[in-house]
Amino acid sequence: MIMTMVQAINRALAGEMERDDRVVVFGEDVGRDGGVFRATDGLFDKFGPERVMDTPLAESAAVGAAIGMAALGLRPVPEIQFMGFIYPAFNQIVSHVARLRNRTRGRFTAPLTIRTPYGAGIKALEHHSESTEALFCHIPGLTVVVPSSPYDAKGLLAASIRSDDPVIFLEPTRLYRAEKQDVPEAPYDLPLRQAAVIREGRDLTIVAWGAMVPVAHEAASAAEAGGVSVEIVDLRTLSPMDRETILASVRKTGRALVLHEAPKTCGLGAEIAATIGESALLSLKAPVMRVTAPDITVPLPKNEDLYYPNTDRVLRAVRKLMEY
Amino acid sequence: MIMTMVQAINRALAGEMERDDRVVVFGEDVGRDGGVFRATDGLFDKFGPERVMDTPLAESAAVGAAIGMAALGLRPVPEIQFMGFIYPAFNQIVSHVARLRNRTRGRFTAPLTIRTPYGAGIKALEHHSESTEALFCHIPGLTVVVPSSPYDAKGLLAASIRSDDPVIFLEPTRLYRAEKQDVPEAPYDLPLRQAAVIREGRDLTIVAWGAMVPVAHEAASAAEAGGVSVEIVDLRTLSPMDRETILASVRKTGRALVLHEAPKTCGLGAEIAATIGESALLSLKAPVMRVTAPDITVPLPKNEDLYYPNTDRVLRAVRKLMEY
Amino acid sequence: MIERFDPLKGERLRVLDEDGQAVPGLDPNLSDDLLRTLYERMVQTRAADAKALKLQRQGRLGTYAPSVGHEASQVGLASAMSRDDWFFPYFRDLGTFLTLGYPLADYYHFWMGNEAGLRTPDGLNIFPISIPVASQIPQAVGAGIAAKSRKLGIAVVTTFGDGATSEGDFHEGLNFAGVFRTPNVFVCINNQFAISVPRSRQSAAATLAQKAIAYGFPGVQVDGNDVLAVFAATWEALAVARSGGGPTLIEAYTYRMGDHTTSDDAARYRTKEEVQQWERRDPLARFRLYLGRKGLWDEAYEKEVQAAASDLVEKSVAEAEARPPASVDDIFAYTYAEAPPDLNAQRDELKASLPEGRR
Amino acid sequence: MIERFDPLKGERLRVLDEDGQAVPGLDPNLSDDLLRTLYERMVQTRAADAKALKLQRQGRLGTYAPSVGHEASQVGLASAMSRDDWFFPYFRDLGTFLTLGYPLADYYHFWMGNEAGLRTPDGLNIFPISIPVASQIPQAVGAGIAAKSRKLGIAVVTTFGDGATSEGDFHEGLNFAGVFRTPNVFVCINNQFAISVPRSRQSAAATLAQKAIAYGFPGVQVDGNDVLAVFAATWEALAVARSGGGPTLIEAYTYRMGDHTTSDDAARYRTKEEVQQWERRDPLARFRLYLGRKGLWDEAYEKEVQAAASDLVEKSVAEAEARPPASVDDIFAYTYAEAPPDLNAQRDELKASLPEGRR
Ligand SMILES: Cc1ncc(C[n+]2csc(CCOP(=O)(O)OP(=O)(O)O)c2C)c(N)n1
Ligand SMILES: Cc1ncc(C[n+]2csc(CCOP(=O)(O)OP(=O)(O)O)c2C)c(N)n1
Ligand SMILES: [Mg+2]
Ligand SMILES: [Mg+2]
Repeated sequence: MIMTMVQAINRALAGEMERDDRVVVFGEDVGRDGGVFRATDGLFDKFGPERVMDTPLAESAAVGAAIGMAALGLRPVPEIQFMGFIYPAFNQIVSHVARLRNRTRGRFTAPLTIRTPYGAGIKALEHHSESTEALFCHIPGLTVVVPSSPYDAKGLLAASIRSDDPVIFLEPTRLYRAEKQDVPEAPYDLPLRQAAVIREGRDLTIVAWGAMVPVAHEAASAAEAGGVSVEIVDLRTLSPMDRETILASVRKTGRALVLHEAPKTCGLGAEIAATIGESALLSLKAPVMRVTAPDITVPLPKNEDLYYPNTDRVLRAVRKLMEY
Repeated sequence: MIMTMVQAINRALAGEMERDDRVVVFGEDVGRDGGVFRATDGLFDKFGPERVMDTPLAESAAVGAAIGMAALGLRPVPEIQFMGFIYPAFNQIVSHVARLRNRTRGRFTAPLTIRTPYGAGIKALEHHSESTEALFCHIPGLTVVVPSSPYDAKGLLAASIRSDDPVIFLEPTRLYRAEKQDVPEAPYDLPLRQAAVIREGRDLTIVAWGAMVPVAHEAASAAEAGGVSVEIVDLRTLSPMDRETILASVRKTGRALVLHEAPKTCGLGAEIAATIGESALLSLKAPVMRVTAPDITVPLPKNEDLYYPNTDRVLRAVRKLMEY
Repeated sequence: MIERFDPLKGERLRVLDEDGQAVPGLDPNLSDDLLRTLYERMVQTRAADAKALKLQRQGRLGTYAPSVGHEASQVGLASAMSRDDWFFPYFRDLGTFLTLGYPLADYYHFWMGNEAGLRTPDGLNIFPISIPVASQIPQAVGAGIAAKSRKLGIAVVTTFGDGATSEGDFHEGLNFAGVFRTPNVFVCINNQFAISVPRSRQSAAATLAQKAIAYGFPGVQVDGNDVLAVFAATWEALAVARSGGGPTLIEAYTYRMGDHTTSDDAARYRTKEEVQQWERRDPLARFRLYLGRKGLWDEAYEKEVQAAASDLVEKSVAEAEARPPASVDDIFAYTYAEAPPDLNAQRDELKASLPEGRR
Repeated sequence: MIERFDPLKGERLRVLDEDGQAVPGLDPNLSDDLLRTLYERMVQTRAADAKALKLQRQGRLGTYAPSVGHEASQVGLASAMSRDDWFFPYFRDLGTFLTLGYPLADYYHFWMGNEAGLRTPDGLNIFPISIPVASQIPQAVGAGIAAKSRKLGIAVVTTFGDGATSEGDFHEGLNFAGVFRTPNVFVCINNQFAISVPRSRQSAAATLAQKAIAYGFPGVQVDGNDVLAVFAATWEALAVARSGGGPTLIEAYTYRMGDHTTSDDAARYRTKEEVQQWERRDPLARFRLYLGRKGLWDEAYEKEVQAAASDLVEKSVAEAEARPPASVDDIFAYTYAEAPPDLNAQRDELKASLPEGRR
């Protein structure tokens, strides 16, 4: 069926709730309203108020409650309305969700999936354009997943919900309705912890995820026209990271560019660049470049386009790398 | 006067409160009790309950209140009892403290210094050994400072309090009473944003901060005995980072090792390694190595020594780098 | 007066009944000038709000949270404040901003997507609009602590919605205020919804005002569509605060007449009948009746007021739209007091990548 | 019974007066067996606690938060629970753990600094000790939501201190519980201090029990040094919870007889006189008087009970100390359900850097 990413997410939720009656969805406005992006549309009517719960406006309680639900055998899928509002729940995530398995030596676990829309590019209000995925990648025990297409979104979300580890599932708002794709009706899952080489190339590797994947594609096509063959690795699971796929690609191409819309310093690009430097130094024909947002707060809508990388900026970096 | 780091911090607080009556100190148990590490000892008696305030047990309110106090002209210095308890205040820090100046185009600012003990090595309870400095380094607008000696602690804390930017001031508990040093009685400040080359060497650069500095020193001395000359850069301000000092050192030695007690993935070591790879690639005789904690939760006291890097692990890395 | 209305007994302070008749003994007997000012501010608020919605539909303004229905609460509380008091707003505070003298052009400028609109003019004690729900509350309490310790003799007001009462920051802030006995006035704009979630699912407490009991200070529920009730309660709470009597929680019981924001469709979760019921309690209409009884309102006056409001609105839109867009320098300049060299390099690199006109 | 004690009127539920005499009409008239069990648990708790302090001084156990003075609260609440109920503890819950059947050796093992001690034995519904203050509360509420939606007919109990009531998580959790009408029983152990901060500086509310009013469910203050009062209140709250009547907040009014932890020196912030006053209200002594009146206590019995407690304690210490230290494998194995290759590489590298004996 042809659908957008947000529809694919909706189908993944419905599909998993049908397959497994332990799966419950909750959060602010996910019930009767169907979520502010309509990601949970129809679930309330279909599964009822005990499996699709509108909660009071309190992110820490929502995530904390998810832990307790998991203890009693549910598979909770809380929604945080925007990534900018996940910080009130940060203590529950870092101090409990991430380490419950470890601190009880496996007696208790937190098989929950925290979904949240993230990233800039839809001219939303202040605090609605955050992309602080790196914060979560630094916390042992968490799995951080970002889809870049409707097909991946459905399969990766299903896999996240089925996973016995806690997952932070980040949904790029800019891609929610950007593109339609044929997505199977039946439930399916895609492997976590596996990056995908979504475009093959010889001269240079771009590592990207989420809303930067289309930017990478555009840049790759433009570069191709200029005679530079670009390979794209879509990370898909940001943590634990599939370093092997990145390294294999860079060992082949000899040049690497990491593309993300988060600020540069201590962004995930740093980890990727460090990894490449550690394990593929001798393959490098040029320094690993990071094309990222600058180290500033996301500007309000009028200027957000100055913030996240665009094709132009990527192409400039590609040229630099090729000329090094 | 000969004193420990925690005494130097106490003197810095007293000195700044004397110099500037806008400076106020508050937090859990900082008043009558003088703080669980005695960092605020005597301040309550000296400056009274309006400038040294015991607060209810609520970190988000403490940091949020600091913002409001700053708006009315105070220079707040809240204490978070341990870094593991800073997460409830994460929203206030990320969504407000860090960006207040930007979001009001300079009309309002947050000249506050959040002090918190951090790091492992004192066999403390669960959640009392966190070292998640990288999380704060990823947030534009924050300044992150870590002293490694009593002298630096006093000067850097004074500079932090005097700074017009918000500072996360991390105090390595392991060094609180580890070593005494002669510290001037009079108030003084040390420049923020400047790393210090605290040991000169020719063959290899170790970048470290906080409780890892003594480990670096020990390793450097042992390496020296084996004929390897090690330079040590004590970062002191982690963000904004003094990249120039790091790069100058690595350009000279050609080898770099980053040492931190936080987990490896997305730790500050990644940013440092990426920076070196970006700007000093051609100087490198070997890959930048990271000696860090593994990507696990800090173990409880019985096993914390397995967690943070020790001299042995650093020396193994030094050998690897020299043999590369 | 506040003490006479016990939220645990379901009592609500109301000065004007639905016909605009004042309850004997409760009318604050404001001067004619002030009464007219209250009305004019409410009219301005409604006009400015309607204009924002129109601009949004035309793509000239971003996602917007309308204030329609809240005029009595916003204008009532702000009119009770004095110029030295501080205000910590939330994101639905148009009438409060206007009444406190915040330039409407700036307000629009913010919602048009430019930080410059959040730069409160010098001399006004208004903190920036806060989007993360309830996070402004502890900040207001910190201001209250400072006001008290510096003996400024002022009060600090903060507003927030019914949904905000569920957040930890609401609780931590009010609890601090109780302990430090700060000069804070907390005004909860209970408009019955947090986006789609009805008040009854936000808390099992019968009223939000009674939450003050948890913090050891008074709470009162007032009719939020009655500008005199909101004014009177805030006035009293401010006086108590300024004189060292500690904080008060005011629940302004009202209704969000519009959608949550321009991205929302309230028809998905509430009935037309409910909305119509509240339309009959329109805060402007009710106050107009009161003014009429007092001989302070007639059609000619109405025309004048509407024309003035429309004037203000059009001028403000023009002013906001005439402002230059933020430059690259601008979006970098306020990250630190002084930018570190790396950040300047990033700025210059970004500029180099941009076409001339966009730098 | 709970409803008869209104915290707003300063009423506190107490069954036993300071001489161990039961207030007529309030004595729950427990069986002799149960009464003796209550006593024995309290004695065990005190003995195990004293031992932990001793071990800490000898360097055989880490920083420890003593339970002395809390025995009636801990044993009273736990004894009212049934085996199917769930418990979400805080960090000062020795008597609760013992009463619920958690092996003392495991409890010691945790405080000796080993995660294995937090691995609740299968079949026991006890969540791990929670150090970040109040963070267990929303978790308990989530369990309550699940218990309700899965129609398990059980209740969920959680404990926390007076200081915890200031945290956002306390508020958010209790508010959720009210809205979802969950089968939760919240027991606040008000021991008058949060480390050095006295109860009066923690909240301006006259009682902590009255905070329940903010959430729309009952709150009651009970004498926390009276094991029968705590038992009775918890028993009733559990019955209400299990039968769909919703949550209850119980404030157990007691005193922390020891230091906050072994790193604390309470003499810095409270007077000897205050401590001595509370010594006279010792929960064990009071209950002993009651048992004596009932003919259930004499010196011989006391000796027996003490000896059994001491036995348990010594055996548990020996057991805990006999356990092998965690291996490197162990500290890596539980980060994920299945470790990623990088993590295994880190583990192997760490092992390679260690002397044989420590791997
Ligand atoms: C911490 C946080 N969580 C979620 C949101 C998204 N959000 C914006 S407004 C809103 C509802 C607010 O309801 P209420 O407090 O009643 O104010 P109202 O909008 O009704 O005036 C939500 C959930 C947010 N801004 N901040
Ligand atoms: C979020 C958080 N902040 C601070 C601490 C440090 N701390 C540990 S116990 C404690 C006091 C707790 O007081 P209370 O809740 O009354 O429990 P009690 O220790 O008196 O039993 C504090 C501040 C913590 N553990 N967690
Ligand atoms: Mg509302
Ligand atoms: Mg206490």
